[in-house]
Amino acid sequence: MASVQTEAQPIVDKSRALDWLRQMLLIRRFEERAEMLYQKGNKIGGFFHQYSGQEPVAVGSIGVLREDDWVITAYRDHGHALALGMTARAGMAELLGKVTGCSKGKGGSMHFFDAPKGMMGGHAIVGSHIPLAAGFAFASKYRGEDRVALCYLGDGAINQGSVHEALNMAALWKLPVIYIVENNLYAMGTSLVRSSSHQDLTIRCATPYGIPGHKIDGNDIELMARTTLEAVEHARAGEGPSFIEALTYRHKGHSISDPGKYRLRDELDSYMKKDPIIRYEAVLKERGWIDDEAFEAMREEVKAEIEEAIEFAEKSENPPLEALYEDITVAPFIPQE
Amino acid sequence: MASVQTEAQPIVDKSRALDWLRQMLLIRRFEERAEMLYQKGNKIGGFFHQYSGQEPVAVGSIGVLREDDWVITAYRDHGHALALGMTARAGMAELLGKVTGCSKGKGGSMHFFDAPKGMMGGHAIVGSHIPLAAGFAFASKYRGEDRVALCYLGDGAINQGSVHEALNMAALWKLPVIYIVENNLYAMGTSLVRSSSHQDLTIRCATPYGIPGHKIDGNDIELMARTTLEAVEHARAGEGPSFIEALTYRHKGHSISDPGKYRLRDELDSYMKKDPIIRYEAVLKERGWIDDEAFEAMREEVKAEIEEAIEFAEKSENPPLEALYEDITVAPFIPQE
Amino acid sequence: MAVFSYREALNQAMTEEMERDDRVFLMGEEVAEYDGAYKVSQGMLKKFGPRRVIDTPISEEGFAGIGIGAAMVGLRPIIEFMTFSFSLVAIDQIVNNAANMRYMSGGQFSVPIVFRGSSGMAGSLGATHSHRLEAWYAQIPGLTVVMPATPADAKGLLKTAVRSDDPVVFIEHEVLYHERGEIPDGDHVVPFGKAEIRRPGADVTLITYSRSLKTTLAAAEELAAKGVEAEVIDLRSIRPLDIETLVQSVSKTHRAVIVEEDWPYCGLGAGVSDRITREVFDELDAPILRVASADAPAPYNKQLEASMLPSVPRILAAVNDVVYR
Amino acid sequence: MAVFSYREALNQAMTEEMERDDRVFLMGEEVAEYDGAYKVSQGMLKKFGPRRVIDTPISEEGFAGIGIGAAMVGLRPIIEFMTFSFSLVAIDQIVNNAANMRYMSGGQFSVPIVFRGSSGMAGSLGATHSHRLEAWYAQIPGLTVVMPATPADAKGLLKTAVRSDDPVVFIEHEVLYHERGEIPDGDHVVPFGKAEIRRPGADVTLITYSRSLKTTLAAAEELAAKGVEAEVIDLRSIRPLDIETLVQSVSKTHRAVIVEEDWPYCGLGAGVSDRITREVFDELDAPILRVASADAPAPYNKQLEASMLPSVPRILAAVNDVVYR
Ligand SMILES: Cc1ncc(C[n+]2csc(CCOP(=O)(O)OP(=O)(O)O)c2C)c(N)n1
Ligand SMILES: Cc1ncc(C[n+]2csc(CCOP(=O)(O)OP(=O)(O)O)c2C)c(N)n1
Ligand SMILES: [Mg+2]
Ligand SMILES: [Mg+2]
Repeated sequence: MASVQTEAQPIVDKSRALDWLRQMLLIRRFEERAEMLYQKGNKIGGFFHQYSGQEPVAVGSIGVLREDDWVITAYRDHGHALALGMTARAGMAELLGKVTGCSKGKGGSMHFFDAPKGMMGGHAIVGSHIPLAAGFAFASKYRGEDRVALCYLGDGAINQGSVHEALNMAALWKLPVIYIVENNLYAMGTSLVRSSSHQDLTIRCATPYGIPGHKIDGNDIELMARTTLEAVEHARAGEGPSFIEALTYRHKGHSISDPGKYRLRDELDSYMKKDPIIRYEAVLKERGWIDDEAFEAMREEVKAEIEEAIEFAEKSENPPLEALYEDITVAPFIPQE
Repeated sequence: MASVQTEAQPIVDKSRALDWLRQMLLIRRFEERAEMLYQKGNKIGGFFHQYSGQEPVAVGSIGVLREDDWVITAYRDHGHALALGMTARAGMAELLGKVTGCSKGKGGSMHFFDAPKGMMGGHAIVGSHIPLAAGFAFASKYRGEDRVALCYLGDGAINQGSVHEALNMAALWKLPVIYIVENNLYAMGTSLVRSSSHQDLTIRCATPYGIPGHKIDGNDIELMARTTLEAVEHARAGEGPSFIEALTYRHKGHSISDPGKYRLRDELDSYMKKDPIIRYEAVLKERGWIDDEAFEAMREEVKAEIEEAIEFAEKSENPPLEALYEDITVAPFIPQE
Repeated sequence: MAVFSYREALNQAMTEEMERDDRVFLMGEEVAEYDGAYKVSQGMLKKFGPRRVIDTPISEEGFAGIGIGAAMVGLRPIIEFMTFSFSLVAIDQIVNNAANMRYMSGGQFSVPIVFRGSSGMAGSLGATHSHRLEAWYAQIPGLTVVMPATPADAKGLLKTAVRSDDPVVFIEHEVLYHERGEIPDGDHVVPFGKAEIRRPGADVTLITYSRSLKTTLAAAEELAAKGVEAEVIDLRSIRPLDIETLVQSVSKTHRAVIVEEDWPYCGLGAGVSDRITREVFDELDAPILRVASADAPAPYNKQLEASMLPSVPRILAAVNDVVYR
Repeated sequence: MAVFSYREALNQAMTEEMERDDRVFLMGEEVAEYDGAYKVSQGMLKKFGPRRVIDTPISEEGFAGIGIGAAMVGLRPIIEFMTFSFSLVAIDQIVNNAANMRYMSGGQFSVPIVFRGSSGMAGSLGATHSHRLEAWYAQIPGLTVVMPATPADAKGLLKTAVRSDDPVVFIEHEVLYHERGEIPDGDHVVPFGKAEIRRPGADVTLITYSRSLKTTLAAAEELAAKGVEAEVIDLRSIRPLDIETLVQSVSKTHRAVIVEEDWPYCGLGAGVSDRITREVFDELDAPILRVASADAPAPYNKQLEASMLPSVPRILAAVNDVVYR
């Protein structure tokens, strides 16, 4: 469970590596542009949590999944949805509350869903989605399938009781679920030392349940992928859950309204210098898989994709007012008024 | 955290040892007679959970407390109340729902309270009292006192999320609270192997929070006392919480309605043979602190005390009907009807 | 038609639905090896094995959530709460995940799950173990809430609940488990949203549900002896409410009393009274009165507990008020 | 009298009470170093230090319980929920431990605790973050529930709450935090159980609370322009309800509309309507109507969300119904 260094050996081939780099760029650009849209005009409302800086965690781990696996996360969910292949269009339209959004404009930033992609939701009550992931895994086992569930949570979320109830049952019943804590060192303004009695989260979430615990640099995308793959294979083999503590860092405040002043400038600077996208770009350049020109082209492509998504979102319709009473139940809904 | 054997060295003097033996006899007799009262006639109602077989856990641990410390437990609470010195009268009267009962007839078997004795309640929602204990300890620390809180819970209760929320905060804030799991191997009909992913409960409740964990034979009363004292001193010194897994066994079913058929006869027999009262009687005899005659006298005394308590309870009044609206709030209560 | 207990009726419903549909399973504390804390699932482990009848640790929030997750991906869980009082530690799951999921996902997911278990004041269980949460669950769009009063409805509504594609809160009552009654043969299902007139009458409408039906019918007997014909309506379905049946009855009798075990202020009866009054205010010759539990926590002492529950004398007094006004 | 914001009013109340009484402390997520998620506790850590202004992990059930325990042994905690939507994971503590403790112990313990935080639909927060739980808490004997609509009441009621020996559920509204208003100088306290007539009138009674007061007053203006004088009553105290003030007003106007953000079925307005109707049925010329939120989960989309909230046109329509009936 000690910290592991990236090995030189790549676990991915060139095309996949470039895909991942592109996905990270896409997520980053999505977040930056969405934040701009939020700031000017009141097109986006409610709470909005940026994923910038944590891209390798989602991209690297989702990158080793099968198409029929499930992914579920908290409210900081744009990155996971895009990593699963959800379109930027569906994401932007959702942020703008449009009917073309991934949740038809009813979920918003914190509640991204995309059933065909296995995106089982952004969930905004801290800790509440943790048992759901065990439920997907339960269903997989119940039906004799080998599908797995990947569940992301924050370092602050491990202090919700539901996490421990779910971990115990997942371990007891050997459910094929992998819990990935994105340890970005803060829960809003509360640093890990002020929220957790033990700083090694594998000791809090793996040891007590007798399941494998991996504490890794989550911003090393290939290490993230390798570790997740190990956990996924463990799960598919019927050996039960694993827990991964992925060390990462969010570049922005907790949400748009948070200037993040509780972080020391040095800390932030040092992480900005280690920007995981730049880092992976360098790795791939060293391998000769990409050059400046190709990288620039990729950036431009991603930019264009996001602009097109924004345009799509802007042009899309708001849900009609009747939609208020739609999709509440499968059975015809009878308002109780 | 390995299992520890009783050392020959007693930690108690003769008079205290005899007190403890007497308390255990009192609890046992209380439970037996109360169960009889429950069975015949419908004098006692609701749920009723016997403590027989677990007496050393309560008596040994409470035996090392100061008078101003606090004790809180779950619904299997008669033993703890009596070990704190609550009268059998107040207990019996409560079971009969009388106004002279320890909770004025409003709490019943599962909700015994005795504020002057530091009996902070029997609590019937599994896990719900665990944070309360941390709250008492918080107050102690807040006021600069060195009082400690002792909190008992069952092996099944550790699967409630609230337990882990409270343990984390207690450890993080070094609160003077000692959690004692009475591991009697079952939660109703569910044996520990079927409820907990890890069988060593110190790994589930101490290790993750970085606090001392003791796994001991809780039916060895002096070991129970010694271990608790160590934890209490740790707490009073400002070093924070401890966790004790006290191995024990309940002689009866989960509650009166449970015949306990899920237990193998061999298991039950072997525990009945190790009856902790008989065991302690033997220890004290060997030390020459008691003989057959004195023991018999003690039994008779206890018997008489319980009979007198029953008589007291039977003769006591039911609460008047107006009591329905009393003690809901400190402020004058205005029924919202 | 054969006679069975309410407990047996529930057991039959689950058994039959599990036989029909492998996606249905039962999960909860003590449902398997112990045969259920109240023996509702007696014999089911034996019949279906541990894959489909699953004992859990004491982790209501966790296993409620596991059930919801399983339902989102196509299973049809029946989650037993030993009692609904314990659903308080799982209520975030029921409200935010079961009820909201379909809406928040823009209709991409359905949550075909049944939460079931006993509820109410079952006799000296004290304040923590006697909760009546029907008004809370009734408030939540996305949930269906039913409370059967008879063995036939227990079976028929539970079968409908298991087949429902939406989350159902299915609230039983401990004191009803041993009650016996006729159950129609065959695939007996009872639709949601339909109240049942248990006794027709033209002078006053008595609206009730769950265990209070019995007390209400007893009161109706006494009233009949005094020449007052009460129409007794058993709601069965708490959400959606069968407002049509209620409105029709009240339009005929012009007077109503609601009998329930819930607390008075903001209790279910308040919700029902408000809806009827708004619909047919002009038909009412008197306010709709309520015979609810007293506004106090449930005490242990038997006499005190009995004094706070609906009773025949309390119903008679309320009817007297509305009839001879 | 000086003018302050609702946020500042809350801050003043806590600060003054903490200055008076060392037993009072503030605990919750982000209340200390972050100065509060909504900056309600701005500057309090600096003033009182980490002993009395305490940041917690994200463990609502746990720290609610720690507060209750501390209150049982003599402290006077103020527990902040970042929003009351998150109180759903702590509700067992509030109901079973805070509200029931005194009763179950036969009066041996009191639980002088304040649970406070924002609530309601604050703008595109979606279904999980927009709960209105006032009807749930109102139902529980043992709790006091208040919902201030103005800065003066925010301060005065919070001071009373901190001094109360019983558990208080103190529900703020996020959209009110920046609202400004006059606050009386000195030790300004507002008693529990007293509604406030915000605007006198003889033609119809408009009953409201919290953020809906503003919309209701706006509607009353428009009504006045049309010659209808509405009496606007701000409940302030949800439990106990000031039934006298309501009854007096309705006995004068003979018509009432309740305006609230809660869901319609079994919402707070149903509880209030039921009580008034039972008291003064004969005074009513029309049923008490309700302008509540629509019976749907809170959607993210702004227009949809706005459409489900009380609005001036909806209030006017309801008043029209009761006045020209
Ligand atoms: C039960 C609950 N309590 C509080 C909140 C408010 N809240 C939202 S995010 C958050 C911090 C979570 O931090 P962490 O788990 O580390 O995730 P991160 O934001 O770093 O991704 C808090 C307190 C909530 N949404 N749900
Ligand atoms: C939240 C909650 N869930 C379920 C129950 C029902 N229940 C009461 S006791 C019990 C078993 C507890 O077992 P354990 O913690 O081992 O304590 P023991 O009875 O062995 O002393 C259960 C499931 C409850 N009271 N509260
Ligand atoms: Mg974090
Ligand atoms: Mg046990």
